[in-house]
Amino acid sequence: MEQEYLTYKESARRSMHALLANFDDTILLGQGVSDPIGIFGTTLGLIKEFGSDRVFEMPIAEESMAGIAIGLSLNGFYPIQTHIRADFMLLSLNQLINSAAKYRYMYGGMYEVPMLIRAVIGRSWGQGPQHSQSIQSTLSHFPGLTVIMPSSAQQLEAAYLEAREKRRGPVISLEHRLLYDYSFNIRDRNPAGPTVARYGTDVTIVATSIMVIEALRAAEWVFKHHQISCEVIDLHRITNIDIEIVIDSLKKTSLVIIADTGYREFGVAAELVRLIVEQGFSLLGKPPEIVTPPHCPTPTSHALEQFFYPTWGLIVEKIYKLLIPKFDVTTYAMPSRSTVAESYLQFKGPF
Amino acid sequence: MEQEYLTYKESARRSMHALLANFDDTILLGQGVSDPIGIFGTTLGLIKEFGSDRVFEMPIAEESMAGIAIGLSLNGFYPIQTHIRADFMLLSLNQLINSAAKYRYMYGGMYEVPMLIRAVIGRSWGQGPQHSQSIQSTLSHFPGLTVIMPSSAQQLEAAYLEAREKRRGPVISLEHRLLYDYSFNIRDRNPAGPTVARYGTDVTIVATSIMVIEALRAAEWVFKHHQISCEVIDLHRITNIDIEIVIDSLKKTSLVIIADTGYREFGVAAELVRLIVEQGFSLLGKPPEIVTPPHCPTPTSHALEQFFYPTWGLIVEKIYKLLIPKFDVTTYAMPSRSTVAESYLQFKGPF
Amino acid sequence: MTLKIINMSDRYENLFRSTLRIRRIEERIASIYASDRIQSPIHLSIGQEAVSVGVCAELSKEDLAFGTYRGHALYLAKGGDLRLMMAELFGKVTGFAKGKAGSMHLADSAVGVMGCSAIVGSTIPHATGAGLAAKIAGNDQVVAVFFGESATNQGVFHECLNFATLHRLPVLFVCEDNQMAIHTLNADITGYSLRELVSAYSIKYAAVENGMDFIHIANRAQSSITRIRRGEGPEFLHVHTCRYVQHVGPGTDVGFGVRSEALINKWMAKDPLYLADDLVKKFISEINAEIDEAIDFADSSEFPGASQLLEDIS
Amino acid sequence: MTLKIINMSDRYENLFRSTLRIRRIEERIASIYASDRIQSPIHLSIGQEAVSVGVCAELSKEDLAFGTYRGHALYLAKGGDLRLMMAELFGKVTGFAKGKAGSMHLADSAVGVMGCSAIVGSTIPHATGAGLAAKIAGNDQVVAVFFGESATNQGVFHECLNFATLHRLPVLFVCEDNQMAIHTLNADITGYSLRELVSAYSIKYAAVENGMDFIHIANRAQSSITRIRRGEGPEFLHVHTCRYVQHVGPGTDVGFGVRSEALINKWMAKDPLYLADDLVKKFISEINAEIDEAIDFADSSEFPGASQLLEDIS
Ligand SMILES: Cc1ncc(C[n+]2csc(CCOP(=O)(O)OP(=O)(O)O)c2C)c(N)n1
Ligand SMILES: Cc1ncc(C[n+]2csc(CCOP(=O)(O)OP(=O)(O)O)c2C)c(N)n1
Ligand SMILES: [Mg+2]
Ligand SMILES: [Mg+2]
Repeated sequence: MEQEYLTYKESARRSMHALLANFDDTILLGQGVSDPIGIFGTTLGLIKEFGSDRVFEMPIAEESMAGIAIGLSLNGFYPIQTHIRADFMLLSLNQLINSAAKYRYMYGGMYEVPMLIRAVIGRSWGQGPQHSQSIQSTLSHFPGLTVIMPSSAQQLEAAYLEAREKRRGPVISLEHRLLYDYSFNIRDRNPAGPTVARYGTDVTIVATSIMVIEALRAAEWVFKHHQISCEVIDLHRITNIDIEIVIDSLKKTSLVIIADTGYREFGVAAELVRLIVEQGFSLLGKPPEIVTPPHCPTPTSHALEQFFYPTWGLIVEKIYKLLIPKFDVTTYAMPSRSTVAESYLQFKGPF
Repeated sequence: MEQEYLTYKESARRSMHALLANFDDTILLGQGVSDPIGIFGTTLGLIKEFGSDRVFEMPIAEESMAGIAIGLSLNGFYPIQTHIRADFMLLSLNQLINSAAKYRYMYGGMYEVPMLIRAVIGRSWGQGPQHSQSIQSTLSHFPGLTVIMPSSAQQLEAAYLEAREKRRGPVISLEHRLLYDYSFNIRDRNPAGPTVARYGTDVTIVATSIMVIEALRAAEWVFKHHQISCEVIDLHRITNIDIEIVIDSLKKTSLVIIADTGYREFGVAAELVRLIVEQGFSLLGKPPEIVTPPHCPTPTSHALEQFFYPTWGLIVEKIYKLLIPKFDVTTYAMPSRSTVAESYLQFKGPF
Repeated sequence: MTLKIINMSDRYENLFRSTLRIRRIEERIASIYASDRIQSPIHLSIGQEAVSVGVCAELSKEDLAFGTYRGHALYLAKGGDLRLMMAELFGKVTGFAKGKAGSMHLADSAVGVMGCSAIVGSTIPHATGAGLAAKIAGNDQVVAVFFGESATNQGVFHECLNFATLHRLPVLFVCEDNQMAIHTLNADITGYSLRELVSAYSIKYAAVENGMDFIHIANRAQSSITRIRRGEGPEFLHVHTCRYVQHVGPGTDVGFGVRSEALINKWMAKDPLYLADDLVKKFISEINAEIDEAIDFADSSEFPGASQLLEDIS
Repeated sequence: MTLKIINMSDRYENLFRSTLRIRRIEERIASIYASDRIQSPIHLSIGQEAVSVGVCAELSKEDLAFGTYRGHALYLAKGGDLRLMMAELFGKVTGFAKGKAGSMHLADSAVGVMGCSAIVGSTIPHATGAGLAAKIAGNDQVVAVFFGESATNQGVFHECLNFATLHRLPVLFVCEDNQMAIHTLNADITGYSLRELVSAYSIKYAAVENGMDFIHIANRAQSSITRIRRGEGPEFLHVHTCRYVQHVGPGTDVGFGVRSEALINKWMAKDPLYLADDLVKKFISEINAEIDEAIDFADSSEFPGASQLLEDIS
């Protein structure tokens, strides 16, 4: 097959460019959207091309920013809002949960507030407790929002377009920092939405965002070393979860690992376990294994970060644990800590 | 046994009074704490007795209110903060999640911010989408806060004292509006914390806040009509859930109903299912039954409210569903809609 | 906008009638409240109607308005449909929001009532965003947002003044100053002068001391709206007024120990509705008939059914 | 506070030395950054040190200070322990927070550095609350809070000015105005004059145009702090200054197309540290030795272990 590479970052830029170019009513607003860094490069050049009445540099005032987006949407425009860290969105939760999520419902369908909100989540370089949080669970608990976590350049591109063309309410795209520099072979596969990212028969790994890539890395490792066949599901949409795809997989494997960037407690992992147990009660042969950060704030020191952020090494461990009754590290190949660390530094695709 | 009745409301007032009287460093702050309504009567008289340098009427500015409480706590005082609706706390989530919940951890134990936050949740009289939300799941997802949902006057009293004397961080008490007028026989039983509120052998009902009372009502009904024996667990603490008490009960019953005031999606119900499946994998004989509001904003019309808020009638239905393979409404006694409705209007204890 | 060509006394009568109509509607709502046909909180504007009447008289149908839980007067003054509102208050499926909104969240897209929120201060940024939309669209739409004096405590108010002035948005900020936040005197929680605060943003500020005077309010609003429409940026209208009734519900708060009867009487003495029996007589039966009809409509409408519970979510 | 009895030139030398020390520490941090021993973002105050130095010189050890992610200068000026800070930056268990805080969250309870937050504006209410505590306690403690000019965009800033003035809290608001929010000119996002805004709250406002002049800053701070300590309520100190380096990291942002080299040179020309070689010579080796020692301490310390990950949570 042909190859064409695109970074996640460039995919975000291209997708926003397309929305701005194809729909006159699209407006981009956020802190740093017009600066020389351009939200990890994703907004570079847009203000120059579309002008300062399409692209707005915003004050440091997140509550009003979200409310202004609602007003723009109510009055006929389609706002795209950016947050350089999802942590800052906690300042606008009142607008998002008490207004945006409810507008359509509470007015009985009279009003709708379609919009796209992009927010950056996740690790890298000692971001610490206030610059690294994954808030998908909070945004998904309350009805009314659509929350997505695109795991690839292709997913992201399709999702932005879907948000614009098909969704009648706010869509929140949570984008993992480390993904921006990863590149993807966009000719390779073109999944959109919840999808099986790798077919397999022994164990099901349900993953979100960058954890999809971690899961694929783990799947490759255990296949190479022990011919274990993992099915990897890219959950993609966190609200209104596509549980059938998981249930179908469990019918084959009866074993599940859930890998998410957020806490398991009241998180995606808990919600998935609920859905699996409610809709596929007898399918699980063993308790689910969960790969998430432990329940503490993010520590800054890299010495602690390595125990905090879940890695593909941990997924490998869980795979063995589920499949091998008396798992023994000495007989089964484990990636060394440095192998895992290197994979982050060096290998950025193409996937 | 002797009887002594106390309303939930009066219990809150008495407990705060005790904290103010016994600890010089206790400060009460909130909107309406000094007004003639006094947060459902719970703060009446306190400003008169303790003065305006212990009790502060606050501007309508929730973000700063939470931050001011943090500052008070850092500088040697113990703040009690009130929100007349938990919905308004969404305006202060940045302070609660990004600061209060993390302060102790992020400074490696150098600082602590003990405080008590009281917020009112729940139904009554067409409160609609912005005045009725249960936010326990959001507050519990992020590590660092302690979230409680006292279900009785006794629970509340014990919890405030425990917060003050034992907890080193912020404690959030979510208090259901309808409970305030309920009265409890405080000589009757004196549970504190997670507890079995009624012993039984056929099915386990895990409940929070007012759903504990709903569960007790349902338990009584099915016992009276069909000698079904329910065990009711008052979960009480939503963070760091006491799962052993649930597991122990499931060892007897192998059936569970979860009844919570918040959405099941990414909610308490999901978290409980996760914990049960992880820690008691083979205990469940059937899928769990869940009693929560459906996943939509709260509608205002009482015609829709009746389908939205979960009632004890619904719990009765779930009990039958779990215990009776071919459940048929005609042979099993169901409380009529008006019986359920009456129980809310008329029966306010003592419990 | 047709008002401009009618003569002064017609204009007075128009605004008088509009104010009287709202007063009577709310009095009726209060009087039937005990019947439990309205099963949700009501925040009445009785005493404050002239603010909405005066400002909305100068807005066109295409102009937008945002409000609060205390929204009846605004909704009606902006031209919202009375029947749809009454049915909504009654929780009926014929209400503008099929019963999902109720009294705290009035809206009518046909006349630009863009929503009312029960979170204090939260529609101020919506109006600001709608103003930005109008500016980008380059039409001459004006956006008005109504809020209480205590809503100005909220940080988002500050954020919006900043954004509105920065982009010279066509927004009229209308502060209905009844001096009260529920049962708290605004003075007990507020330490700034609105005039100075607003002026610090280079936003034009005007105050109306007598909030009963709908003509004066309309005149002030007219000047502001004309300038805003010309692209001269946001303005602020601060109207001092009095809510005769309690914060929520149909009763009074006199006797609660916060406000005196004398204060309310002082305002009532300036209230045109109490000073012109002839005009009241002229309009009252027509108004009452309209209200009767709306209540009948509401009464005879159906409630929403279970199937509607999960509609229109996301 | 001992400064008051020493003579003028001693005072100058003291402040000069303090500023120079911070400058050298941050320059060293910048120069070793490439070695990856500090694996987290650093926001340097190079060029802005005089603000912290001047204000903190007038605070006692019992007074409190709150800051931001750009906290090195404040931490050091308030008397924070250099070794504990360096170890913290290196992610070591000997750091003041055992490595959990890093550069963005400096704190030292021994000298009243009460925390630095990476959420813009978020320590302003903490300082306000700490000021309320001081007022209730009835001691003569003063609370200072340092923030950038763009943090004043946040609504919570407005909320805190209101609360502080309402209760006449002993809070000194210190605005370090480097005209920049990351790579955005503050003027592009701000539409108010701080002087007028602060004055609208009846909060005493003072501006220092030359933020390099630590003596002038200290004098201004002294007058304010004296009044605040006497119970005269909050004050606001607005210091114009210049960050020579980029927002985050050890480099420069000249060439990014936002700020010019000329602008930075203009400020440097006023910088006492560049104008008094003799004083630099007098202090530099002592300072360098202290820094060497702190880096050695950090280098030779242990990293925290897995067992510490779940400590001190709730
Ligand atoms: C964010 C938020 N905090 C608190 C409340 C409770 N509350 C409802 S109305 C009100 C007073 C508002 O006063 P003002 O803005 O002057 O409006 P008024 O009711 O006088 O019209 C308060 C505190 C709320 N609805 N929203
Ligand atoms: C709530 C929030 N929004 C956005 C950011 C991203 N951010 C970090 S620093 C900064 C600029 C702050 O400028 P200023 O307050 O002037 O402080 P300076 O960095 O110039 O010292 C921004 C927008 C943040 N950290 N927190
Ligand atoms: Mg008011
Ligand atoms: Mg700045």
